[in-house]
Amino acid sequence: MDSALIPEGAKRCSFPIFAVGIAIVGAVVLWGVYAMGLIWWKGLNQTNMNDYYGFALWIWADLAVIAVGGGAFFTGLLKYIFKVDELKNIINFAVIIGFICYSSALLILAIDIGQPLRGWFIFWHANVHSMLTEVAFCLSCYFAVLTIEFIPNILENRQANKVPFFHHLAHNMHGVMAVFAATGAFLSFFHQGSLGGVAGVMYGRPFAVREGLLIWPWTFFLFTWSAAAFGPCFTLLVTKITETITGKKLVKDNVVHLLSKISGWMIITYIIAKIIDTIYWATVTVPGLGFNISHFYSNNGFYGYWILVTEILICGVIPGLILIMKSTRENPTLRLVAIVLGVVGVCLNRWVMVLQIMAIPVLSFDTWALYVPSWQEVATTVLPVAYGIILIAVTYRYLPVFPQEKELNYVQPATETK
Amino acid sequence: MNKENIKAHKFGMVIDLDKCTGCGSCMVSCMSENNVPFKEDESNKKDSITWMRVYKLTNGKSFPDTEIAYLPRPCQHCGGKGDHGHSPCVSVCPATATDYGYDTGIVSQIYTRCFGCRYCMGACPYHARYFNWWDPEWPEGMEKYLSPNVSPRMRGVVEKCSFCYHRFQAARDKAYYDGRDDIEENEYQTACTTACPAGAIVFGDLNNPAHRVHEIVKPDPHPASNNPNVVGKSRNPNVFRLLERLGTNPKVYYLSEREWVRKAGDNYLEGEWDNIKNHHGSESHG
Amino acid sequence: MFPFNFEWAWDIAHMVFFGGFWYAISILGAGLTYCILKAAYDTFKNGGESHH
Amino acid sequence: MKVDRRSFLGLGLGAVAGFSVSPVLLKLTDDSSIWTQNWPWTPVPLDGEVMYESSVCSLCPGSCGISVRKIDDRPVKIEGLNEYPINDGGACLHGISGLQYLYDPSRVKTPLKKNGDKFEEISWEEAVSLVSGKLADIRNAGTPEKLACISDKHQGSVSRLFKRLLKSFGSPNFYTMPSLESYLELTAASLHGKGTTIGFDLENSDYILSFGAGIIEGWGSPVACFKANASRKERGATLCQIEPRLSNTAANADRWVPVKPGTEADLALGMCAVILKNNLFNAAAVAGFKGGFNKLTALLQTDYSLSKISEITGIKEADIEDIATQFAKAKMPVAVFGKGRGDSSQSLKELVAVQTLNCLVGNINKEGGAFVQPVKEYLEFPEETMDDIADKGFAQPKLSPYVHDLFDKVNASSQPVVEALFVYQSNPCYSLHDTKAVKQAFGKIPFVVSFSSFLDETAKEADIILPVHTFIERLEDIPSGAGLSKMVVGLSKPVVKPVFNTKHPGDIVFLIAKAIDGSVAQSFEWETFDECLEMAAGNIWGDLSENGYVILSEGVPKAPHEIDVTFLSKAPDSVQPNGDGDLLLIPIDNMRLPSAAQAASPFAVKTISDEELKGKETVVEINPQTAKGLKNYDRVTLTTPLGTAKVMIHLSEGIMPGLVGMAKGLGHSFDNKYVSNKGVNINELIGPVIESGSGLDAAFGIKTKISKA
Repeated sequence: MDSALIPEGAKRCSFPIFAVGIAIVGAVVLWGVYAMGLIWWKGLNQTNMNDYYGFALWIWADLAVIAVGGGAFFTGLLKYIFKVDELKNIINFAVIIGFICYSSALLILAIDIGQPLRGWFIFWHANVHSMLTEVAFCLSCYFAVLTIEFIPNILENRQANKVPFFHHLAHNMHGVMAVFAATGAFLSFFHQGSLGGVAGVMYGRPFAVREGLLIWPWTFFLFTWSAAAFGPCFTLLVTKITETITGKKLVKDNVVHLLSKISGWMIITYIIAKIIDTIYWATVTVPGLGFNISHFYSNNGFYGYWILVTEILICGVIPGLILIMKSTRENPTLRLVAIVLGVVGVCLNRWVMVLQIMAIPVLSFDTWALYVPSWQEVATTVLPVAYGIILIAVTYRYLPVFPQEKELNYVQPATETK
Repeated sequence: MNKENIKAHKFGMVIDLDKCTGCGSCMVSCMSENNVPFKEDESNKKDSITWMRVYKLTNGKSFPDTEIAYLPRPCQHCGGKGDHGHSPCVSVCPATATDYGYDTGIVSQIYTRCFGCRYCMGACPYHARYFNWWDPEWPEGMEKYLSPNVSPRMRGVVEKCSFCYHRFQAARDKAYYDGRDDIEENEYQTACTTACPAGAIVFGDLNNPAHRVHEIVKPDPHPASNNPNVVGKSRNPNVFRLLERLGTNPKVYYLSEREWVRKAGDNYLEGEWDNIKNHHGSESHG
Repeated sequence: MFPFNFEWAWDIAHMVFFGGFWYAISILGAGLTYCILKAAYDTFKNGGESHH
Repeated sequence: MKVDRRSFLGLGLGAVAGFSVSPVLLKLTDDSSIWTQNWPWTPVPLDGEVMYESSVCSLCPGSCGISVRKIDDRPVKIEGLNEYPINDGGACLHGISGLQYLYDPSRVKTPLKKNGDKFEEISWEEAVSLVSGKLADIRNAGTPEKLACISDKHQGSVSRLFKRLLKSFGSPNFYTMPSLESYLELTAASLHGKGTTIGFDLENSDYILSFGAGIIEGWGSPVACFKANASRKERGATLCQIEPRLSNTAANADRWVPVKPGTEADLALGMCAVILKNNLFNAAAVAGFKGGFNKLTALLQTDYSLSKISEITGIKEADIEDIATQFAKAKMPVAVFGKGRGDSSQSLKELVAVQTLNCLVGNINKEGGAFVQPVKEYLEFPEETMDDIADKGFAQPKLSPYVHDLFDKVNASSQPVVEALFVYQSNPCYSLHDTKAVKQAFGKIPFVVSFSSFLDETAKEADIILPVHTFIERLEDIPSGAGLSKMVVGLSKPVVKPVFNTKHPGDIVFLIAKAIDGSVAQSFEWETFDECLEMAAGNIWGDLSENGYVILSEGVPKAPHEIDVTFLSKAPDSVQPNGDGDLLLIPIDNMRLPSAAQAASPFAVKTISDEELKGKETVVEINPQTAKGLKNYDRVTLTTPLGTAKVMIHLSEGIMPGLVGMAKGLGHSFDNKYVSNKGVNINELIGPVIESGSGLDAAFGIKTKISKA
């Protein structure tokens, strides 16, 4: 019934099946929206946050989605600035994922603040010394960029494209996309970084504070780098999931291998920097403030060295190595493992840089503060995921997201073409 | 930003922890002075708004050698690294809703400007900042006792001790009215200071050698030899500041003759304390 | 955000920060405007035909 | 043109674009944020002219001078009054919270009459006629002595008026709740003769030996004690605290000596023995001892030997000897008694034993010592007019010496020994031991009239409630200085118009008396309480109304004193706790938690530690050794002979093993969600233990068991 909207020559499931799928996920969205309404109506007392946990689950989710959404700007950077042309076959999808991540991030921020109706003060009364101000500005600007990058793809919809103006608009936007991509990269560098800065500048919090370059603590650069490194992992992961669900091959292996390879080297370089940073912090910064790092990983019911090991070794070094070595990289299973570990790793890093900071006592007579999110927090955190699934489903169904789809699925659908 | 203005005040306090009895007068005086709300259950101290909170410290020894001390904790009104006014909270507030008064050294909070991002709370190691998770509510009629000097806060914003800034304004206005160009020491005293039955709190201008707080603290105007971030360290061996090594440079000092209490003021590595306790307070290796 | 907000100061921090910001904004604005105008132009040039 | 899908789409997009560039959005955004800055449900206090009025706080016996800041006619802040002889500027948290009592949700807003188990509002006329009618019946029945009255104290004009009402009515049954003052007078009566009382010169003493007196827990006149304690540093005075638990006082003291609960009396006598044995006593002072001093000496040497006392009290012999010696050798030593706040049950043996220490070292009426002098009476009332009924009834013996056994008597007898009971400024149904029994007694008394500002536990048991002004709504003379070296009377003034339809207790007494008519009415010929007070205060009224206070006595009393040790020489036994548990439950007095007539304010409750109250549950304090593997905030069931309570536990190294410490002042049950239904009232778990020889309720705790809930 909606065949008129489906890209020419593309095979899609029947509309009823599609509708049912959307309905199921839609229910989750409604749950999240209900929780969101509660929070806006009754206030943040609906959460389990408290004066020790001013930053909690949401801020973690926020940082996490932005980190994994980093695939968009990095892929864009490679495609449009460094002219890595193969990536044109995945850039659309990268942009869509980025769009989902960043729109979610903005939504979460709108829920998280105590006075949503005053949220715009962050722009209007901006304090340029605050990392959060930098985040807000760059985040929203970059979201605009993503929207701009997304528009041409939308206009390529079979019906929309019939409108000459839209057709030309899409065409022209492709033409100058490099300019947008460059701006996007610039903005991303700063907001990814300043998100890291948010933690790094908290010199009242020995676990978070880092020395740095000029006004930027090392976490600034580590966050940008990690987003660029693990973002593509997420893009590849979501592509893999989409391929599995649709039972179609959507992106050629050479593209996947290339992106994996780049991601791999980024991860390795990042994790080396991260290890150096950790060692310097643990042996110089923190002792100078009177702490042993053991203080941060003991005397509590949850946080132990395991989290440090998991983040850096298991979810950093290992995926990095897998992805830089041709043999392992081109083994689908190992690659998948690496990609998953990578995504987990970057999310874990953001968790540590938000929630563990809040948990650790700084005053010698204070105690660890652990917290469990309320269902409202969980629901509003699940919301973006559900919303993302729906948006991907819709865009995949109606837009020519994967340029190689037709070619790959023309002769013998859903088989590897080596 | 008249940082270098010599006439600038630097209000601060010193609290004698040997006199403090943990009676709670300062907490309540603060609450009623500043229209602090209360709710049905205040036993979860992690969401209980107490601008002035009295911590209970123990020396960790077992019966009968155990000891207790009480430590009142208002906002520390940090001067920030090098005492340049970039307090941990002020420097992070994205909307300029909290600001550093270079003429008073007081860290302000503008409730109508705050949009509740709570970054300042994360940045404050003293947990001196409190969020209004709920709408403030008073039993019927009780709102009649609210003071017009401090506006009640709406839900969704951060609040904290202001060193009773409205009392400073009142004193300053009076001085201006009387044609004096400055206020007297006793004209501006915080609600906790005046209430303390033990007289444990001394408040005044750390820049004014004639003020008692200055006499007791004897702040060192120069950066600490081993940590340029630390300014205003006390020259009194029994006086210390909380987490001084972080370089937050609080304007609230504490006084105690008990070594274990002074040690509890900061964090030390194995053996560090023994090396430095003799030449006083909390040295930093930063 | 604007020089008429009272937080505004003509110091280096503001110039750098908002310099960057307004620069980015204007690039995006300019880019978009160009695309739209060009698209409109093309549309009429080809007499509303989407193929060329 | 025909609107096809394409142009429709275009129009739609155009509309959206147009709207988003229009100023509408900006305006809306701006307005909405301004709205959040002026939410109608967030109060905006009215501004006005600032005024300060000085008065006196009567929330506790401390009776501090207060300064009330007002905006026009609205009081907005209570602060300590500078230069007031008791507190000179300082204030305690309860006084500062005073305004919260004014608007307390549990205020009684108008006279109430019990109807079934509910109260209904009635007019003052009806209320007074109901009361006077009932009283008239009692009188006509020729049994006026069956009218009883409980007040917080016997000093002060209002209490005097109640007493006067009873006498002219024909009843001797006027009772006061236990208080530090009452214990000071009992001790003085036993050692120094009736009508005298004791004050301690804490601010000048150089060695304070405190037998559990919570000098910074709210003992005596709290703020004055805080100041005296704080000045120790400068004065170089030593505080030695003898107490089973590391209270704030113990923590603040120079020396803390943990003692087995209930053995304080023996310790004091043991120290007396040491002082006598080592000739550390003041010979001149001891020469004047009466009442069998030699007998006492002999007794001390035999029954109170170091080894024995060390075993009983759990304190090393060396420590006992050392402390006794330090005490005796100090220039201005003083031994202080009255466990906790000093207002709950005490053993006379302990009080007298401690005071005997003072007598032995001869610091009675010396600077820095214990001041013994007659109770200063500053009020003069004309003789009551007594008719035959009055004379006959008043001649009857008092039903019982103390308030707690009054209720025992009521419960014991089948027909009412008390026909009508007045309760003023006290809350026996909450603050006496074994509250269940007390409530039962209230049930058996046919007619109970409560003169209370709040619908508290006792008011709830009353048949009629005559609501009185709170302390900042009324004029009253406030005698103060409990336990202090100076005696002061302050004048509490109405700083705010009565918020509800309440009256001054004095005026209510007049109304009732006048309604009873006859000789009773003749004893009350004043129009208003103000007029009455002015008359009664007589010669000091001028200064009192002028300065707001009058100092009745200050400095070392010149008055001669006698010392009579008869009570001790009769070798009284020490009291033993009831019950059979393996642990001992003891009450904890804490400055932040009032335990007597006045409940805590919302502000005060907010300051209570989460080591005492968590959510709605009491947290008890026990030593880790006693805890046997229990963790902080584990739930346990406390069982005593009187009942059980579910509580949480807090492990503390500051309490002697074998003890369970429970905060006093929790577990209120009236209508104020910020204060009530939080934790358990320890008085429901502890029953009275009557001390032989004194008849006092001397229960210092009760045996208890704990089991994991």
